Amino acid sequence: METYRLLDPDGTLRDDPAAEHVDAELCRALYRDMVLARRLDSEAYNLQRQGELGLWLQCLGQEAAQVGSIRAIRDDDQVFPSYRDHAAAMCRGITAEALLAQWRGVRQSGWDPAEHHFGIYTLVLAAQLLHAVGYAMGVARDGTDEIVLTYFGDGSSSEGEANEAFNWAATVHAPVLFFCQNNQWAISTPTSAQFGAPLHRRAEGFGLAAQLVDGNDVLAVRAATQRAAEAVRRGEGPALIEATTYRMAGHSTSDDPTRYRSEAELDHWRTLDPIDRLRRLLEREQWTDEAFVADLDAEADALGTEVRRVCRALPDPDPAAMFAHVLPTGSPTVDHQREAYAAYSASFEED
Amino acid sequence: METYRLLDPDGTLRDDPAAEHVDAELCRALYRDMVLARRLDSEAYNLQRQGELGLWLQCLGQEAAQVGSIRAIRDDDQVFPSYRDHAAAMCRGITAEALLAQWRGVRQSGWDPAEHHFGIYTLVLAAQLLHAVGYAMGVARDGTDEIVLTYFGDGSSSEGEANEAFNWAATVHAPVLFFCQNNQWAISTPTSAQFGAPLHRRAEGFGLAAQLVDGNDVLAVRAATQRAAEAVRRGEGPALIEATTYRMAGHSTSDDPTRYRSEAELDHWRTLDPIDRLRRLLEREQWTDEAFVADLDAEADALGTEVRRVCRALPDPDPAAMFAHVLPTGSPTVDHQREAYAAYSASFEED
Amino acid sequence: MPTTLSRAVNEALHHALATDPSVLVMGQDVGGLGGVFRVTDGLQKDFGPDRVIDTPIAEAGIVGTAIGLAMRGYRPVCEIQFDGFVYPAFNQITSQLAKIHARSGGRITVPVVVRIPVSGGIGAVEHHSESNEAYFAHTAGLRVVAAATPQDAHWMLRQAIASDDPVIFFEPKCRYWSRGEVAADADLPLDAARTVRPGSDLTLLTWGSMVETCLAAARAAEEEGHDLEVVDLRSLSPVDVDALTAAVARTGRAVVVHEAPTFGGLGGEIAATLAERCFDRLEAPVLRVGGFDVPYPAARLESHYRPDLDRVLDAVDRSLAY
Amino acid sequence: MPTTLSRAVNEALHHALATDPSVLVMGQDVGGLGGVFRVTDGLQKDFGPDRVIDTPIAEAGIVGTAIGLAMRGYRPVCEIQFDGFVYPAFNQITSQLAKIHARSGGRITVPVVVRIPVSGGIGAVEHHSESNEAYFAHTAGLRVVAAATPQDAHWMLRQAIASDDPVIFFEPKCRYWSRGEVAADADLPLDAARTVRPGSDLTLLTWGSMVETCLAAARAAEEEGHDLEVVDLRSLSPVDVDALTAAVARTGRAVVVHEAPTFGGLGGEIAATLAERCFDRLEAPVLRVGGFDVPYPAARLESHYRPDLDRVLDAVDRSLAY
Ligand SMILES: Cc1ncc(C[n+]2csc(CCOP(=O)(O)OP(=O)(O)O)c2C)c(N)n1
Ligand SMILES: Cc1ncc(C[n+]2csc(CCOP(=O)(O)OP(=O)(O)O)c2C)c(N)n1
Ligand SMILES: [Mg+2]
Ligand SMILES: [Mg+2]
Repeated sequence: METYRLLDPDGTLRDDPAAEHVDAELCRALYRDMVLARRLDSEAYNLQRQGELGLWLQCLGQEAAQVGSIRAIRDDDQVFPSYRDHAAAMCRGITAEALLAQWRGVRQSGWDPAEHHFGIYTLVLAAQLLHAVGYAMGVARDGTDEIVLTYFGDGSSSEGEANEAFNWAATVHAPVLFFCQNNQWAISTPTSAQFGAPLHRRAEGFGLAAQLVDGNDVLAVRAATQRAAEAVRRGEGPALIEATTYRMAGHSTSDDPTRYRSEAELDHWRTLDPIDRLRRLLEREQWTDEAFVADLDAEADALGTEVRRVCRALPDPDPAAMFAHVLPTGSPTVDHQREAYAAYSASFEED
Repeated sequence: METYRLLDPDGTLRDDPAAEHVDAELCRALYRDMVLARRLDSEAYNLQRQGELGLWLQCLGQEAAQVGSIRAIRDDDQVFPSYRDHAAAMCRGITAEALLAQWRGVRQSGWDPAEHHFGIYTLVLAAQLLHAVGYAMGVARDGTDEIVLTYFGDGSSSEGEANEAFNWAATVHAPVLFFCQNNQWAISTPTSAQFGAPLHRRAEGFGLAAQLVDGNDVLAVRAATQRAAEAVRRGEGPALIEATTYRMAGHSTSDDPTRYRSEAELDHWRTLDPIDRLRRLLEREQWTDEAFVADLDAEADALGTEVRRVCRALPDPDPAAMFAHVLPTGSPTVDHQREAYAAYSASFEED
Repeated sequence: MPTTLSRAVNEALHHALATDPSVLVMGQDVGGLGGVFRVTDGLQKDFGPDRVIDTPIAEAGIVGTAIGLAMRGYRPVCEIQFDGFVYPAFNQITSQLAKIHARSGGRITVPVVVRIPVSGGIGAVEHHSESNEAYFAHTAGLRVVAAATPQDAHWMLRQAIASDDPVIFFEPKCRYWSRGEVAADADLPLDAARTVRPGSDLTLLTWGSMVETCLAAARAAEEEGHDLEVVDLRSLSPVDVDALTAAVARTGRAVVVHEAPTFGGLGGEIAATLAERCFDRLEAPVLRVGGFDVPYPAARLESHYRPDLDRVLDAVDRSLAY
Repeated sequence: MPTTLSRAVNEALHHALATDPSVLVMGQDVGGLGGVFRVTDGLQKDFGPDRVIDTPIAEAGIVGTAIGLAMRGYRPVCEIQFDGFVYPAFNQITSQLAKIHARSGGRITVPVVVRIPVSGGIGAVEHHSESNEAYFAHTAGLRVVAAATPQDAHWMLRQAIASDDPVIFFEPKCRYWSRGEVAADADLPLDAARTVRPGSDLTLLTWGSMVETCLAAARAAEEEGHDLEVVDLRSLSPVDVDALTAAVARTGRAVVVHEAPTFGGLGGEIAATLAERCFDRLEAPVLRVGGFDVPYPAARLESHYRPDLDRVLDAVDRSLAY
């Protein structure tokens, strides 16, 4: 399968029917999404380095895959993310505070999935794919025309649960769109050690409608996702998009990617940077001007300031939080432990 | 993909290069394998009905898939079976006694996997596929030219572990041949509720060399398996064969298939019976004679007698057997329990 | 009219499907076949294949999609075909089903019930006779219950389905065909233990498949002049600790009986708790009678493996003689 | 020269790879990266990618193929990247790895070691701090051990690899960077408990991540005039019951400390056994200090969740005051 692309790395638009819908407004909006996401991402990285966050997993380099896809679906289409999908989350209105809380270690998750139609992050690889399929079964039963989109990585596709999800969705014809950000690496493991054939081919084998798209081309991702989403919405069955992208950072702030990949590889991907690419188009088409650049710079700076502020302001949780929400209907065992621990803690204060 | 077939239901050989190697000797041998397997199977069924076995899962109707495949590989190629592969087991010299012990409930398994290059039955669906892949990795490391074959059913292919095995094998290029007996049913669940696209297509998607074969045509199964096995043996990577066949009996002696499938469907498949089909060829080509028929009848009768005899003679196990082989190096906890239970049991005898 | 435990479950499912459109029944062969134990018999006929769903053979898929359905507002009741086949779903159960309410800060509730026919006693082949309740009871975030009678099977299942908690619901398969009355109402909440038989000399604490065995032991002991109490835990997590403690504080002697391997089984938890709480009241050590610490044996050995009346009485004698 | 626990494991693996060609190391990122904790650092460089194998991300696959390799005569040492990611392999571990020796009537042995960095204390995100030893200890057919020091990490791993048993090998990740001497020889068999500190007033029984905490508690108690014994169980299945019983029979008081949720944890088994065996010797109930019965909390709460010196001493005081 050929990789679908609309925008070449040098910023020229290809001759493709989908290119006709590309205009200044769209490109500026997508550009803004990506630039802001990258700013949040780098601020969070710095905050981790300063000890303000326990861990951070960067989405650096994957902004186009995320922004292009989430901007192609409806706001009420439910999304089941993985854990690196900050750009997508931001497009859904999830705040910096909500995004950082989990990585600062003050909560296990940040936002209300119902409010944003965007699930909490899933750290156990591929588990969310089955949730997405189940949710989509519910959507179908309800007879509404939403669809479900779920993000996952190349590495996650090797899990049994991912494949159960592909097969299940194809079998029950669930309105779900699987979106793989193939960023070439799963921690230190390259895709060559992850699968023997490309994922989009596997997806076809399961009976999913599959597309391979240049994941660093936000316009192509958007167009491909739109196409897939509308087919799913029309009831044509589940689909999978494999977006070829690259994890420009380490796996996480705990990782040392120099141990397993070359600077040359990085250099190559730098030339394919999704933000640079769109900027070239903006410039080439003169869809940008000083005001736009200045405004966006200012907005990004303001976001940076905000990220630092909210992060540092995130309060340590009350120990009682640990005992909350174990069972929705409550448990005497847990109640007893909460009370005992409170009494025990109080005994120190008395001392 | 077209279904590969050599022998039409009416017993005519198709015009195919592989048909040239078909001769009287081969057909008689395969016919004998299938007839004996069917006899063992039906005797075991009867024994279950008489209460001599706790359970029996018939291979009725699937003899060609099993005999054709196992006779196409070398005797030292390791096989990882499922639980219905009696015809294959018999071809590997596994005795009736060994086959029946598990289902009589006197042991958890019957034979020595090393002696027969044939693993113990696996009742947890699809678990054996990963063992086969691991074993095949070992074969490859050892640099020998054996291959590994593993049997599984259409239903088992939906398990995460099955798909991890497909992907893993394709990734590491393990010398393993996955053999699916697609008998159209998984207990009461038809393949239409099991997958959204045919399994051989999925296999290709994983990067396995896949074939679809008429599983009731023992000659086609044998030829296809030979082809696949030799490619695997040459180091061309793992392969999968989907053999289309039919479970003519209930899922097990506990099942009542009239609840979920029609007599008409059964009638259709009766016309495709693998043994009848080969007999038509034998007759058409005059590769059979009265002596052959009489000898085989006698042999099958003798087998029937033997099956009934060994089954009834299988002794109840000693309770101490329960405590054996828990940990290869032994466990004081278990030793203590064995001794305590022996003393406890003895106390009744004293009474 | 006494009904079987299997039928009592069936009727609870029927009632839930009939009264709450968000309830779904899903699992392998639960539809046309009615399940391998016929527990779901007739439900698909009455409620259609969209509400009584035959699933692919993928246990993680069953629980995982049930979680997704629950997030969408449904109340799925999953069937795992046999106890030994729940392990492929273990990841979805422990990391997702049990934790997602807490992980989401209470924003997500997943009212999923996972029904598991459990334990031995029916002469089954390997992997079909596991007593694996301890794995789930040790997993914070799950409600774990075991029904021992038609009354409890019916009402506890209805309560479990109505509850917003994720519930692991154990049905002792060897009791599916046992009969008993099902009252017009629930007589106990889901998390209460039940004194099945009062007694003053010693308390037998048990659940699921072993309740009947303990009752038989109590009847036998009565003939020898011993008055044994039998308590059915019913709720395995959380455990009704107060009721258990009160009972044992009264009798001063306790034997915990379960079918699972003894080592690391839930009996250890119960015995440890009682030994702590009733330290000054105990006249003998809390004894445990359980399966041996070996893989469940071949069918012809299961009568040796499973605690029976004699093994229970042996422990009772040791306790009383202490 | 004292070495870190992580290094001690590394050297054990190195030794095994160097001396036994059938040993393989396999897991996610164990090769070029040397594992996320660098425990396998340098091994692939020394022994090549055919013996130190980076696997796809499929935990069932890791254990399942390791079983197959073991059947072929290899001795695979698997790494599960974090405790919370072993659940996808639970089916292969419980139904295959643990049972296949028994199921095959002893004809198949599967000398597979599954290494699991376990427990909390490093400020990790969810699913990275589970203490899940009780699931495995309750599974008959597995040998389950926990190393607490560099000496034990090194020698117990070498013993585990040399053993024909399937072994679940727990490494407390918060201790990876702790240092200690590694002797030239093993000083105990794999299944023996170790008295880490003798004492006469009360016995602290613990393992893994909590051994150091208990030692610290014992040192603190010493200042208050209490002489606490600390026993490291080391082997969690089978447990060295005789050693534990002897210790507690001597001191008459016991507190079991572990990081896992208390309910249904292995502490229940230990406490129940001691309460039974030492019934007449106990001067106070066996107490347990464990994690709370909640999903492991966010990192900023883990210091509240994990038993610490104060919580251990609180239980010690309660026991001594009894
Ligand atoms: C079930 C499970 N196994 C292992 C891990 C540890 N782990 C975390 S991220 C990761 C790599 C995932 O790679 P991929 O799916 O490609 O996503 P990416 O990080 O590249 O976005 C691994 C192995 C995990 N989180 N869950
Ligand atoms: C993990 C697991 N889940 C469920 C079962 C129960 N079960 C036994 S056989 C069977 C159907 C298998 O169908 P298929 O793989 O097509 O094999 P067939 O019986 O048709 O030969 C099921 C669901 C099982 N044995 N293992
Ligand atoms: Mg990746
Ligand atoms: Mg089948």
